[in-house]
Amino acid sequence: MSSQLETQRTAGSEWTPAEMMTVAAARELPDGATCLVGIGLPGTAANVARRLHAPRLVLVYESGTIGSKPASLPLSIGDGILAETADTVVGVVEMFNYWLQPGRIDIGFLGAAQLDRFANINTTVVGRYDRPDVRLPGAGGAPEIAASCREVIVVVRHGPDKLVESVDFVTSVGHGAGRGERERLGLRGAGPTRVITDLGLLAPDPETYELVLTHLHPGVTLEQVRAATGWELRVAEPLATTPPPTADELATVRAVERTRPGAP
Amino acid sequence: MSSQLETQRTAGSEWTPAEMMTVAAARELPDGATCLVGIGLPGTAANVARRLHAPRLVLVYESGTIGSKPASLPLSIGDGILAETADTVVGVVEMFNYWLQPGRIDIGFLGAAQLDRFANINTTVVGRYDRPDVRLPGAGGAPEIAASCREVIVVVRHGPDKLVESVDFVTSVGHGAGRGERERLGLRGAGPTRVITDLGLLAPDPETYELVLTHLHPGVTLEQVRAATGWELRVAEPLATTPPPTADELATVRAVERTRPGAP
Amino acid sequence: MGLAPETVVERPRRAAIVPLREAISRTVADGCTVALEGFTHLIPFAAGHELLRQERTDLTLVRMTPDILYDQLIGMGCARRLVFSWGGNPGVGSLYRFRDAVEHGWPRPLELEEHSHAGMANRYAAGAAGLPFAVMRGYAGSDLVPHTDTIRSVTCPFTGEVLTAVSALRPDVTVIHAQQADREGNVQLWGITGIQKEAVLAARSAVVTVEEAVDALEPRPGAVILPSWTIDFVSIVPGGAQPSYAHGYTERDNAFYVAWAAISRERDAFRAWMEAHVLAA
Amino acid sequence: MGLAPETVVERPRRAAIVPLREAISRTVADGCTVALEGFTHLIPFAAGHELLRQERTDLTLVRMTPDILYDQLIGMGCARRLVFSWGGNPGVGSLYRFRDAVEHGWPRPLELEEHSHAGMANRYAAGAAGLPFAVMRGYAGSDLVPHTDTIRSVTCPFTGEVLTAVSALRPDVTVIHAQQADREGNVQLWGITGIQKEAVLAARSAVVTVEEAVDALEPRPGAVILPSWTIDFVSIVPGGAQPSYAHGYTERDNAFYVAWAAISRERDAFRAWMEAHVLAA
Repeated sequence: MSSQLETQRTAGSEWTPAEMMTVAAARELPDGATCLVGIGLPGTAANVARRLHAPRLVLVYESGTIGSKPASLPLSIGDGILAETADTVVGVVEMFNYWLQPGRIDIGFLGAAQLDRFANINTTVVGRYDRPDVRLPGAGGAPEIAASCREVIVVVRHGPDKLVESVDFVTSVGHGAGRGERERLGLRGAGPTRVITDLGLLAPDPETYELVLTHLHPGVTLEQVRAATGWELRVAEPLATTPPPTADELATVRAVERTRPGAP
Repeated sequence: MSSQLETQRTAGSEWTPAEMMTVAAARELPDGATCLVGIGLPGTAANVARRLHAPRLVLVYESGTIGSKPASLPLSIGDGILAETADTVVGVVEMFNYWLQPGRIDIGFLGAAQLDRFANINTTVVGRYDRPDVRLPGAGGAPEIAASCREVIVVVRHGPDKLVESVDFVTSVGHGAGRGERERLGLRGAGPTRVITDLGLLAPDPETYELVLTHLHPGVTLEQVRAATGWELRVAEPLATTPPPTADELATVRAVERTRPGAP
Repeated sequence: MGLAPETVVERPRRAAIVPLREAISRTVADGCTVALEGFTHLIPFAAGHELLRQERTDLTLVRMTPDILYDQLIGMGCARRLVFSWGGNPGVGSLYRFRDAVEHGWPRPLELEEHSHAGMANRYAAGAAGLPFAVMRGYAGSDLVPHTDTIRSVTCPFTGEVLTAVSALRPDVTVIHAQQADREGNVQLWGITGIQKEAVLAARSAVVTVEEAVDALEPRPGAVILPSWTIDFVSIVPGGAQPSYAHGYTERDNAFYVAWAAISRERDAFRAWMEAHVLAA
Repeated sequence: MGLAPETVVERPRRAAIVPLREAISRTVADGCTVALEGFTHLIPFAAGHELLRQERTDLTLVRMTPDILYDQLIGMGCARRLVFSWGGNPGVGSLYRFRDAVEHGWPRPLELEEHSHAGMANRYAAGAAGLPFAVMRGYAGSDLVPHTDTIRSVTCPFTGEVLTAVSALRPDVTVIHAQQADREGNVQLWGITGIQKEAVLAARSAVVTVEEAVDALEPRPGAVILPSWTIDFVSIVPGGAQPSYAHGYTERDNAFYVAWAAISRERDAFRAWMEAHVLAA
């Protein structure tokens, strides 16, 4: 669905939905914040933000690098460039116990294979755990990143197989079954405050904590979003439109993408 | 008592009781062993051993230095020379948790303000804890050194105020109330296997774990030792005599002592 | 009196510097619990390939981030069980041999003991510290808890707060790759140092392959030093981390990580590639 | 929703570089719990003396190894309570002002909360990790246990083994001395790094005095780096650790440590010396 949209949007447009998603994600990262950067899309957006409005964004990777300033995109979160450009590199025990666990990190920036209406994240299995249809990589650092960071931002491509009514496996808790569940579980960070897709932006309803569509990206219709969402999506009133990428934002996204290993 | 003896022994003798004690202590440290070196006398003996029969003795200090090879005696266990000459320096959390606690260290080498007949160590108070006659420095690393090293060697000057029937305060457990107490307490190292004084050597009885006099230093009489011991001292049969210091041992002790800060 | 062998680490006075074949044959037996650790950096590929050539089987493989090396070991049927927290091809996607074993039991079923990174890190730390468990904040609300019996809870005796407990990891053998060893067998590694120190200190025996033997270790910023007396065997294996990398010595072969998807997707093609490139080597 | 201020560390985006007087006056109030840490090396003497000049009182002083600096603070009556594990003059002997306070209540009674080094280290580590307690093997059979209510026991939920628990330390303010800070307030210290990282990360606010401000931190072997965002105030105080030392900058004044016994043995002589050498400074 995304790829079909890709073609459709790219035709006669000066940016792709993927680029819009990256720009929208980068905008969420304030200068000077500490950000624990998950695997994949978040890494691209974080490095775009650092080159735009957030030169002092502190990038923290679960591999142990603190304050990395990579000139090119790493393929993995353990590439040498992350250590070479870091303020300091610590072991993973220290990273999780001294840096993540006490709530020192402002923003946990995560991807998801499945995300449900209460922003719970599945990166473990599609299907049953003991007889999976698709075995995914698993938890990594995500459960504790989602628990301990002051807030969490999720970046995920829109699709009915990705934004689902309820996830097959709760790897990392977003808002559980809704209001009050994070306190009940003793989770100290605020949890997911923003979900960024290639079609728009979602945020938890302040009362119910169900994800609500707050923004459509330029040129995207509400019907497209509903068709790409696995639950009866609620929509904010008024529904805003994401400001389109500026020339500077677009140039930066493309410059950063060109540094990805294996990029054309 | 020690000082009186000092004069007495020094008169017409080629070594002092303190030198004999240091030599006897150094002899207990096998080459290649790992040794956690406590404050004071143990440091001198360990550095003498390293210059004599144990060039590969691994000196570990609770300040975090592992494999220190100081050319001169440090005043404290945190002197710079211990870090400069170490194989590695670790933080104190790592030192106690990863290096001492799991039982990696062969020998814990400790001093004592009071030592009782079951080799329990007091470095906390003389008198009552809440109204002490003399407030001593306290535990430092000793309780866990005594608990976790594979064995413990104690170096203490002989005197009825130091080798006492029972200590005023058990800072670090030796053999508790005797046989079986270390297992009962879950202490995994063997505990004190040797006590070295300026008059002789003591070791726990294999049955009762009460300290027994096994050696007299050359020229020392059993009466001197009994007079300097605060309990009805049992004596091994036969009672051996410590081999006198060799010229090499004596020269090394004096050379090392001359490197002590503030030495004449 | 004396030591409790279960809980106290026994190590030789000093590491022996031996060929890799000997280091592996003297430490890893069929059925062992083996951790070949490294967090993207310094993955001990050469040592893992030696395990394959020695046809070790029924292994319990432990690793926070099982990647291509573990995909190869699993695909060749060496592993009975995997203890892990993230099993993927970093930045690329699936590990198809790992998926095939879990989804279809090919070439044999693979038991999983699954944690988060924070949990695995704390399990190694408890093992290194000689403790039976570690306390952490983690897993609350995660479906990992009902599927993993090494995750329980513990109550703070001061505040009454309920926290998470994870059991200690004590591999029979930990294998790592490092940049340097000196003639005494002291080892230095730097760059992303990951969980290697804890993995070595938690293990009953330890093997380290290194890029280079040097007369004396010159301390590097951010380095981890493992004294010779914490290691059983050191083997000099230049390039022993490829296609992973050794910071300051080799580059990560990102193109191979990308290419691995195509190599490993089909069972027969995978086996043929392994025969040609690993077993024949 | 939101953060539990008791348990989550709040820090500014970046350290402010200010004069020492301001750093102390803005962080330490009467009655605070203050840790001036350092394990023989990098003792923050200058910052401690600033506390004296600002006449802070009723402090709870925390330190693994209270030495001459704490002898001075105790002898001048600044401290209500001492949380510690070894209170002596390293390699020399007694701290006479500490002894006078404990033995005779002069100039005021001093409450003691007494631990072993291993216990204090684990208490700081728990504080740095945002946990209410730490698990360890320690204190078994020691008379410290009945006298210290921050030592309890905890049972392993996997093995049933009973271990020791110590409560977390969370100082209101931690003060340390380091070798270098850059213009952004990032700090580097090396040599014997002791408990300083944990003490800073466990504290509600942190002050660091440094020997030197540099344009950029050049990483040193064995160094601890504290990012600016973990620190509240940095003050440039060359020689701020004397008579202790800053590895690579100053030497430990061992002669002064030896001389301190005579200076501090008598109350009046001690007070006169402090007036002349510290308060008048």
